[in-house]
Amino acid sequence: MARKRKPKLAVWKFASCDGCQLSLLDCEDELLAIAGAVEIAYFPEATRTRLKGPYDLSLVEGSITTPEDAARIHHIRRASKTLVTIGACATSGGIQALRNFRDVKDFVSIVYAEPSYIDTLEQSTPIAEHVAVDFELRGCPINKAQLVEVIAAFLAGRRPNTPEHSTCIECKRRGTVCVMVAAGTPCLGPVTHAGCGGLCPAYGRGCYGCFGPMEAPNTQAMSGAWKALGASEDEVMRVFRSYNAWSAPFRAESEAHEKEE
Amino acid sequence: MNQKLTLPPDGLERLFEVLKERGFTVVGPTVREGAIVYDRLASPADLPRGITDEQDGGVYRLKPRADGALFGYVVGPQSWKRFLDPPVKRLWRAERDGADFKIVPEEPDQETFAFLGVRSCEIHAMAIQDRVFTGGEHKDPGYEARRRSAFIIAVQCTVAGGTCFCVSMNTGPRSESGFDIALTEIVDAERHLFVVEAGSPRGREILAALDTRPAEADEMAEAEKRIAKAAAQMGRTLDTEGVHDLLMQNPEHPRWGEVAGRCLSCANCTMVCPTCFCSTVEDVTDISGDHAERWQKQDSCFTMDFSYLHGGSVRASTRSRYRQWLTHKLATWIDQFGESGCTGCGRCITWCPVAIDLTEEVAAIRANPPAGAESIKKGKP
Amino acid sequence: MIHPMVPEVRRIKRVYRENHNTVTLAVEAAEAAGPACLPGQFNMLYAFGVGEVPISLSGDPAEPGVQHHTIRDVGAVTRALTRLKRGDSVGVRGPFGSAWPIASCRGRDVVLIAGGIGIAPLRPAIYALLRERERYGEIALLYGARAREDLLFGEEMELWRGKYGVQARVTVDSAKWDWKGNVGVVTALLPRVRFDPAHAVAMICGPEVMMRFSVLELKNLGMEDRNIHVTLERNMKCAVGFCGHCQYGPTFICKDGPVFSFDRVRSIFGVREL
Amino acid sequence: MKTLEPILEEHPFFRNLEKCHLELVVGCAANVRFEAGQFIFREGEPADQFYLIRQGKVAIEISPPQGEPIIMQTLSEGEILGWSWLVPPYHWQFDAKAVELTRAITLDGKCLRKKCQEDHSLGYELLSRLVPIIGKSMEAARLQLLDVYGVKPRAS
Repeated sequence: MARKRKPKLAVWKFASCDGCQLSLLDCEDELLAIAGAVEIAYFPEATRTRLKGPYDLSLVEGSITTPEDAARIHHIRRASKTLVTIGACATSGGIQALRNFRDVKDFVSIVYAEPSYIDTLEQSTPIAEHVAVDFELRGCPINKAQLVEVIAAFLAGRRPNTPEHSTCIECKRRGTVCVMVAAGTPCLGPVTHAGCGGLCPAYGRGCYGCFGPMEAPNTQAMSGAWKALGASEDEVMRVFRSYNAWSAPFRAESEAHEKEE
Repeated sequence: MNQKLTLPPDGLERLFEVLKERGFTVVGPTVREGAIVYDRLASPADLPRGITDEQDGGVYRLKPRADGALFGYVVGPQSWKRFLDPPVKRLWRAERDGADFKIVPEEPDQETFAFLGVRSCEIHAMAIQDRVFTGGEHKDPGYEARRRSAFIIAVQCTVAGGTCFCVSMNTGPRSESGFDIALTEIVDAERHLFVVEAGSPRGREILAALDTRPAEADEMAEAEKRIAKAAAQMGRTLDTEGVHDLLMQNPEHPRWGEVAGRCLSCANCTMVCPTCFCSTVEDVTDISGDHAERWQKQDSCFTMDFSYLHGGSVRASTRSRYRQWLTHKLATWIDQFGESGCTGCGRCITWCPVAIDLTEEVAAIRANPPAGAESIKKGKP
Repeated sequence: MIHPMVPEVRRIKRVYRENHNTVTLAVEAAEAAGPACLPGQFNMLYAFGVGEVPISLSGDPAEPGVQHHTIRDVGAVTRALTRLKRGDSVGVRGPFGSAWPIASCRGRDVVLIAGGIGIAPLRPAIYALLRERERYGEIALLYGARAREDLLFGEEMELWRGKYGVQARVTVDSAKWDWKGNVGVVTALLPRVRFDPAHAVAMICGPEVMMRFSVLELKNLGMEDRNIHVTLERNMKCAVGFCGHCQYGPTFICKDGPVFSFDRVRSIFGVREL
Repeated sequence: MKTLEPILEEHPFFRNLEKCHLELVVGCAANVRFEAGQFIFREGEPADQFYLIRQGKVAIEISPPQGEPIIMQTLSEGEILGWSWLVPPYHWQFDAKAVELTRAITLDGKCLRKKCQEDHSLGYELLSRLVPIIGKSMEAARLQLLDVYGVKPRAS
């Protein structure tokens, strides 16, 4: 079955560190194949080419933090047949969503000499809060093998194999000994979405939850286990308040451990 | 009656050599990442000498032993299923050829294993998985080949762990059959030796190549004493009387909801269980779209995808997923395969990050059955 | 020995477009004299590069050299399958599973209740019954669908009605004003057909909720559990009892089902999230 | 003139009704016939009848403000049509239209209400026959709402 026309791929950036986009450029082995299979229509990190839409596949990195972004994402949605968000910023608001827990004006006045030049939204929010998203790829940063899988799945018309279960399953398949049970190291793996391959525990560290909440996270029980291993209320609050702080389950759990001020 | 023999600890060196000469890859216990795992071993030096494990719900720690015992611990986070039924494997590749395509099945790998240090509960676990993969109309040829060729060197348990309950499940601590060779380690101030017996012609043949001598009566008695000690040390018990009906008649017991409050649905229990056999498949393609593969991966009934059907999961609540796992393990497994799916190895208790204990869950359901289930409470049929 | 999860590549002999989202693929049968397929059994179909799904056999089991699969486009794999053309290749494993109890229908009335795509797995049973029509008493086919445009096998239904005296009744959940047929739940058709509940065999295939209320109505009419047969569905990956996904209480749908006599599943039929 | 009593007696709705009650009901009954496409009643009209269908098929329809009417249920031989005559304010909630030639017995709702008022045992008898039918039609409506045959897309 020969493809008639190469699908147009666009990569868009919103508030983010560019790390997830770079994962695509980092796909050395597959990059040529990708460039051969799709027409890269818009990808400022990689090429000056700017082709008009509509785009068959848009990869969106970053969160919505300004009024311009909030408008731009609607244009992108309209110009995209399939819209995939990549990375924690785009799927949960990212590390910059930490400001959502405070008044953004306070931050602005501390950080900037001329706060009046800053035009920002109160909150950093995921793309899916603004437009319909066809698929969300998790991670901070995303796993490049998963990104290739998503693109390959899109081209083949199949569902990507990016399971939503816990990271524990990846650790066990890999043969990693559980750091929580065997070393008493607090780990977020049991409530964290798979995708990294169980990276940190393989190096003897607890999971930081870079891939955000798994499909059915029991964050309350997780917090209990952390505290049993000696974590303080504050530590529990902080561990849920990182790259995916604004995702509903992690947000609720961190708020449950927030001390009254 | 099988002649029991005695093997000095340095006899293990010769055992490794003999096994390697016969083409076996020796797999056995070794220390890695703070636990005793099963891995390919070069020599007996890789065995965990003078180490024991302390286990309880959600806790596993290695501790030194005063003696130089090589097998003075119980079972770790892994089981032999890792080798007999690898957690991730490619089943086939397919290539597009115009409008057509062809499928190339994965070549079975030729590695034959000698498993050293297999415990009685683990021998039972293998027999349980045999029924799944080779006992029905359809057989998994890879599993069958690996299993048939595997040389089993059992080690009789002389200590029991904090989460062990093989006595309750009638699966140990002594291996009665299902091995090629069985070792009982005797280590004290005066001596360090193994009482050995063969369980198969293959085992006898290997033993004949080792420097053994007939076991003395006191050595055999000491071996028995140590096994009996392990039997008396069980960290847990599970009352199996009528457990099938108890669970089948209690699908709506409030305890399922209670345990769901603690359960992380992380799937660790199923991943460490030596009998859990569930898998999923992933059909993948490369970027060109001309090459496809199917991979089989170890899966768990605790995932949402496991029961996905037409727009949603059948078992959407953790309550129903925990119930599925426990009821399958202890009840419906008997309907399906004629025996319990639990060997009492205790891994699911130890490796649960929040220490959920199936023996405790069953006891709780038994202690408070709903009205009309009195006969089960008393353990009568 | 080849792993039972390796499909055989077979050619599509013909494609029948049944309605807006459903096609029937007639696939060449295995070259080797494979196991004969029984009414109610299913195959695993693999669309290249997309994936594999269980699909019931929907054709005449006695027709040599070909196996029919009626597929509704509901997801990525079924979408790919419904887009295949004559001459394309498809991966096939099977047939798997239990069969409708055709032999036990001899000398009795037969009630077939189909819901939605559930008509497809019942169609081989209808062929088998009509092949020896004289052996059976009344045959009633009650078929419920979502709407007129979703109905399947309309022309054949006329043939079964006219030539074989099947009491075929169709109902839809909702209809436009110009629909002249029945509207309502499928069980509302039960009082409108003749059969003797005391001497009948019922076969039901459809969504689980629809089967629950169908069983209830049949029992209200006095049918015994052992004479009621249902099909069950769960997620399925391997179809050969290895993957564990299709467990339904003590059964594996792939090996013990998909057809079950109701007395076998009665005790667990109503358990939620099983 | 042939009385309607034997016909009523045979209809499943009145089967095994006591003679004295049947006689009371007969007094409120009349034969009716509707051609295909003919409305039996329309939404909003006073509900002063109730029908025992003897032959044919009746569609219960609802007309959205825009677009074509939607059929929610059809009724056939042996079934009854309408219970709004029992429930204040005695107005039809739907349209009823004969899909094909339909013969029915109509019972005067006002007349029945009056007789039930006078004879509570008749009232109880009628209600105990009607309530299961109403219940069943509610159940059926709920099941139809479930859209069990619909295609449910996978949430991504």
